[in-house]
Amino acid sequence: MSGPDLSVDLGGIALRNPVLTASGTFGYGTELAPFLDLRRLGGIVTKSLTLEPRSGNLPRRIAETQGGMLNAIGLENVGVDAFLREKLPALHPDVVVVASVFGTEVEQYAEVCERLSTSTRVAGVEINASCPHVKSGGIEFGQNPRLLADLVRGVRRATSRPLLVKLSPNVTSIAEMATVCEGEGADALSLINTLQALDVDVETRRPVLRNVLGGLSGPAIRPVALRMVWQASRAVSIPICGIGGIMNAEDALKFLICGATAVQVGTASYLDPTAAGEIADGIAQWARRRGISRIADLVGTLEIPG
Amino acid sequence: MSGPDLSVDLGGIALRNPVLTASGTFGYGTELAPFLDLRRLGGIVTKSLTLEPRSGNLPRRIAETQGGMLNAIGLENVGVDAFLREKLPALHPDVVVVASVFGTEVEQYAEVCERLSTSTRVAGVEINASCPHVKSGGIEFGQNPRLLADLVRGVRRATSRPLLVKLSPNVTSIAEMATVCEGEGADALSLINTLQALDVDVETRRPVLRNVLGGLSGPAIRPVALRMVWQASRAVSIPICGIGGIMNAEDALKFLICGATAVQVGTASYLDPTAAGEIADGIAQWARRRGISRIADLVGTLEIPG
Amino acid sequence: MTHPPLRVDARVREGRAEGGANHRLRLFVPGFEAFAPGQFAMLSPGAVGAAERFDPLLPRPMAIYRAHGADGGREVEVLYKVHGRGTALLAQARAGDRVRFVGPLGRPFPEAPRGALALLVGGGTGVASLYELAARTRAASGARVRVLLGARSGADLMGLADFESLGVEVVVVTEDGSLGEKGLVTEPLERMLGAESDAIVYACGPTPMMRRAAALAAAGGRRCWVSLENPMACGYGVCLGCAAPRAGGGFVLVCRDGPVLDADIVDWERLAG
Amino acid sequence: MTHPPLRVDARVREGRAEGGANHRLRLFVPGFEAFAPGQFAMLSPGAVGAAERFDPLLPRPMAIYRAHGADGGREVEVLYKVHGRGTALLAQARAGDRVRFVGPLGRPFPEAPRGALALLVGGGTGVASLYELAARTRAASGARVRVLLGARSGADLMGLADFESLGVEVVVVTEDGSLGEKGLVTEPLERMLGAESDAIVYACGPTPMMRRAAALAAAGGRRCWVSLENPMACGYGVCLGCAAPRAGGGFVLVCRDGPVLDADIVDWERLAG
Ligand SMILES: Cc1cc2nc3c(=O)[nH]c(=O)nc-3n(C[C@H](O)[C@H](O)[C@H](O)COP(=O)(O)OP(=O)(O)OC[C@H]3O[C@@H](n4cnc5c(N)ncnc54)[C@H](O)[C@@H]3O)c2cc1C
Ligand SMILES: Cc1cc2nc3c(=O)[nH]c(=O)nc-3n(C[C@H](O)[C@H](O)[C@H](O)COP(=O)(O)OP(=O)(O)OC[C@H]3O[C@@H](n4cnc5c(N)ncnc54)[C@H](O)[C@@H]3O)c2cc1C
Ligand SMILES: Cc1cc2nc3c(=O)[nH]c(=O)nc-3n(C[C@H](O)[C@H](O)[C@H](O)COP(=O)(O)O)c2cc1C
Ligand SMILES: Cc1cc2nc3c(=O)[nH]c(=O)nc-3n(C[C@H](O)[C@H](O)[C@H](O)COP(=O)(O)O)c2cc1C
Ligand code: FES
Ligand code: FES
Repeated sequence: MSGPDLSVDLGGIALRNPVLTASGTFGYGTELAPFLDLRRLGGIVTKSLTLEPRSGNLPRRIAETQGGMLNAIGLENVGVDAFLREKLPALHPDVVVVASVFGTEVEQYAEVCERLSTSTRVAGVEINASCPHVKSGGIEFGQNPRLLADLVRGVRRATSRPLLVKLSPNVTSIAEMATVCEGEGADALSLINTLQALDVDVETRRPVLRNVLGGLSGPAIRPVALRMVWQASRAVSIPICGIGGIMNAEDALKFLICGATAVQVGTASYLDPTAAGEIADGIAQWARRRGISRIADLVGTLEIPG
Repeated sequence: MSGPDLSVDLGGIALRNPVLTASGTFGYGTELAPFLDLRRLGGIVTKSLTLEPRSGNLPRRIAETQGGMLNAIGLENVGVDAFLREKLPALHPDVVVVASVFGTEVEQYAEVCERLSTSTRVAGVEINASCPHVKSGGIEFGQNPRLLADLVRGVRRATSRPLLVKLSPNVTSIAEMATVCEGEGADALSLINTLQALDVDVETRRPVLRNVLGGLSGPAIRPVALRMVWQASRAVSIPICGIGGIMNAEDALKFLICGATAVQVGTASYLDPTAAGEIADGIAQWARRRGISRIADLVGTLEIPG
Repeated sequence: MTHPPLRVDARVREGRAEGGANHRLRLFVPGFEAFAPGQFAMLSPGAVGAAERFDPLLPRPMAIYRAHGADGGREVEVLYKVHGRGTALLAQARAGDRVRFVGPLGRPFPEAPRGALALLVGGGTGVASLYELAARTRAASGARVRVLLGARSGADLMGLADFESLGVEVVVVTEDGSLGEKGLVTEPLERMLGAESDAIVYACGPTPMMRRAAALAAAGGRRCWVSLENPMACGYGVCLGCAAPRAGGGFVLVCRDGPVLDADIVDWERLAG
Repeated sequence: MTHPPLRVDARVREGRAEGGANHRLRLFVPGFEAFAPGQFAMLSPGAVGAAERFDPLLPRPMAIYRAHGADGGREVEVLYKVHGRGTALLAQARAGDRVRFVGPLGRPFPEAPRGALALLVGGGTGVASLYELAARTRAASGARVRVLLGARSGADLMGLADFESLGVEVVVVTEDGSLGEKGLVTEPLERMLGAESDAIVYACGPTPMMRRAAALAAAGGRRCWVSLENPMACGYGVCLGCAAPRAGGGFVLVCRDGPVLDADIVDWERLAG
């Protein structure tokens, strides 16, 4: 008996199943080798890559909150060249690799995308728009429709690879931001990145994180992520990759029902390095139990009571 | 030996301690009589009141999420007149009562404020700005700086009582919204209201809440609330009442350190009807242990490492 | 008669699996004095321990099954089914654990009129709300009581032995016929309402069961009390989360106006489930 | 020699309080084979049970204290102090509970050179990282080992009896003088470094202690290995949360490049705590 068809098309990236790993939570994939055969996954998204290597923020960089965690890693990464030279070749050729890209100016993003496009191993690029735009004094690209349009336009020119834009949730209207990206030629959207947050140590009266502000991830944010995926999916017709607090197959299915074509698993991999694989398997089992032959048919089936 | 001085001034409302209860989580106060002497609290904020009684949304109205809960009550309330006639007189005269106000047009808000101002028992009004503005097709007053300015201006004319504006967290820049309110004469700000959210039942493929969208509250949102309180407190000089996931005295102290003059306890009262009282007592104990004689001195003492 | 509610940390005396998804929890509740049949408590599984735990966040409403005398408090029993995360975590409670207890809450079942036949109809978890009512009606002079218990199968049935030991007549109905009569518990109810002119119905269970019991009682002109099991956040009237649609418009709060309600005031069409 | 890590649900054999904030956990870890001194595991308190529990969310890094042979796995012991919420909840674990176990992780302590005197300096929870090193160094031919254990008071000291039963020399130092020498554990270290020309230092404990040990070793031209205890989310190199500043700029990952690091590569000025 053949299993359910889990394959989906994420803006031109063919995935064997809808489960990817989220940027910054899975390294460059190689770290997972002792735990997980990456071919169980739809694909992996790398740590966000910059033009030059970055060494990141001073510790403390992470902290736990209730149902979530804060991080301010400071986008430490090996840089795009070392990634292409050292990390990418170490991955099995059957692993679908999406490269996450980060910069402080449009030109940097575009340059990183160009270099990534030289490798046939890069199935697509994901633009991390949750980055402070240096000239605008700290506002994120993803928080301003005009900056976001400039960014997507710039990277769209730089690559013909499938282009995903990862949106910041720290906005009044996610539908507006989604529409901007679609208008500038993005092939798919990823959402959400972390919610901007703060925690304080009452004893020292200092922020827990050295960077003061951090990003909140984990199950705490899942209901916000589901809301945004649903709103974005109604605003655009390009596919969406749902992210935020996915801990198990049921959570992933919720995102599909709300309109996500695929999902990314983030914080869950910290608790359990096999989480993304288990989630992919769990979706298959669920579909089999329900007699669902194509998982793509589930996408966007949320039923709104009259 | 006299205890620490816990009194604070919240925009002209003198509070014996900085702990209030949050609108919609404490009824009209009378329901708590079997559990808690309300005079242990700084004050209470009522369920949001409208001009006419409202019966609210069809169930299901509440659901649990990880570290939080969703609600879509639909602002069921007895209406301002029944509140003044039946609920307010039932409270002990020493209980500080802040009336929360809600409407779908500025005129409704203003009218409710006027009626509330006829009672000397109303220490202040809190404008719930997380309400869809009917003419703008569902966008909340608190999500648009122009709508928010109109609202605050309108209610400021209608009452000379201390005026608190309760902000929606579903915005790109909380500092901008805070500044608008200060400019229009608000005496204090309350933040945050719930984060707009969604949860789904995978079996039925329906939203868990009949209203589809709901508001996320509880410890899950605390780091977001702390961030917004800190950002708002740096943008304005009027006092701030911090709200969001406060479960114990330590949580409340974090808000004070981040710049809140007082706090409101919401979801915690569902788990434990005595929570707000315990938090007020816990703050006193902490201050005593630390040798802090005036709790007001703690406000805004967050130390940012250089 | 109702009793003022307590908010107290109860201590687990015993947590026991009783077959199927059924569990029994025996709690020592300091200061607890009395309750009336149909009242409930809010239990926080895991809130109280060496460290506060917020998963699950909200307390769970549970009928007070019965209470036994003890010094400085009483031992309270709760019968429940493992349904979702909260009850699954409650099932991990062991002797010595603490559980936050807020109760007794809500309005109880009114007493049956003298001489009437009280028909207690329970299905699923609703069975737990009826034990004390059966016990007290049995003990009251002049009242007659018959208990109708329904479940999917015999293994799913809660508390049967307890009811039988009361010496009341118990009719068991299972959907698969594995115990007692095969079918729905409302089928013997219909027969009995036809045969007994002075009956009064007390029902607690799944909404379709209560809806049917209410319709049968109304058709026969009999009084019917139902105890609703709605999702609750607070249990004491401040969150407005437990609203049930009222016949003629608006809502009642299940925790404050109920959980026991006159079946006639419930809008059965708009009630979810 | 390192061993490939497992991700497995371990079963609690015993959780025991050992005075002060100290606790011991004995876990049966299916499939576990071996580990090297200084390696650690990520333990999820409460993640695995009848229902998944996400409070606390993140796993906690804990040194593998020692492991005993058993069929199809090994019994792993962990010694820990109740510090915050996660360890307080871990202390509630009882026999039969399951705990997610990811390990062994990280780089171990290098062996002491033949003939050298290994000075093992432990403070606070750091003591737990040194037991296996003491045991194996003792067993190795040609190595000498001396253990210096520090704590605030005698009651706070972890695992003393275990170290003593190894037959190694143990020097105890407490800040309040309630057991052993009064003072800081780095004081006897300083004396011994002065007296012993062929010493090598292995240190694990609070940052100020390790900083001082590193400085003393460096001043005397001795090799010093430290095992850092940084906050971690993943434990296997993907979150980049555990970064420690590297001398000369940049960072090392404590979970991947450590936890055992050459004291010379740590930037002690920029290291928090
Ligand atoms: C007055 C009253 C008395 C009750 N007495 C009993 C009893 O004696 N024995 C028993 O087994 N059950 C009883 N219930 C039902 C019981 O409260 C639910 O089965 C339980 O809350 C489910 O929690 P969960 O975490 O397992 O399910 P989840 O689905 O994980 O719970 C998620 C949320 O939904 C709520 N919820 C889900 N199902 C129900 C339900 N049927 N009723 C109320 N809330 C629900 C939970 O409280 C929680 O807030 C009673 C309910 C009420 C209102
Ligand atoms: C490699 C390594 C080995 C360790 N071995 C042991 C051991 O054998 N015995 C022992 O008692 N402790 C050990 N620790 C320290 C132990 O991990 C912390 O005490 C524990 O995580 C504190 O968790 P908590 O929930 O009680 O504290 P909380 O302060 O509530 O924890 C909040 C968060 O901070 C992290 N955190 C807080 N303090 C520390 C700390 N000192 N080190 C690392 N993370 C911290 C927690 O992991 C958690 O993510 C080790 C740490 C590391 C890195
Ligand atoms: C420690 C950490 C580092 C992250 N780094 C990145 C990053 O480099 N680029 C990026 O786009 N997102 C990054 N993210 C965000 C995640 O990819 C994801 O959007 C977010 O964590 C929400 O998903 P989750 O709740 O499943 O973790 C990071 C998240 C965490 C927790
Ligand atoms: C069930 C429920 C009903 C609420 N009703 C109102 C309301 O009527 N008016 C209002 O301003 N806020 C309302 N709130 C929001 C709370 O006052 C508070 O801002 C929010 O819950 C965050 O605080 P918490 O995390 O402590 O609950 C409600 C919240 C809940 C959970
Ligand atoms: S459960 Fe909160 S009002 Fe009824
Ligand atoms: S703990 Fe995650 S990288 Fe070290």
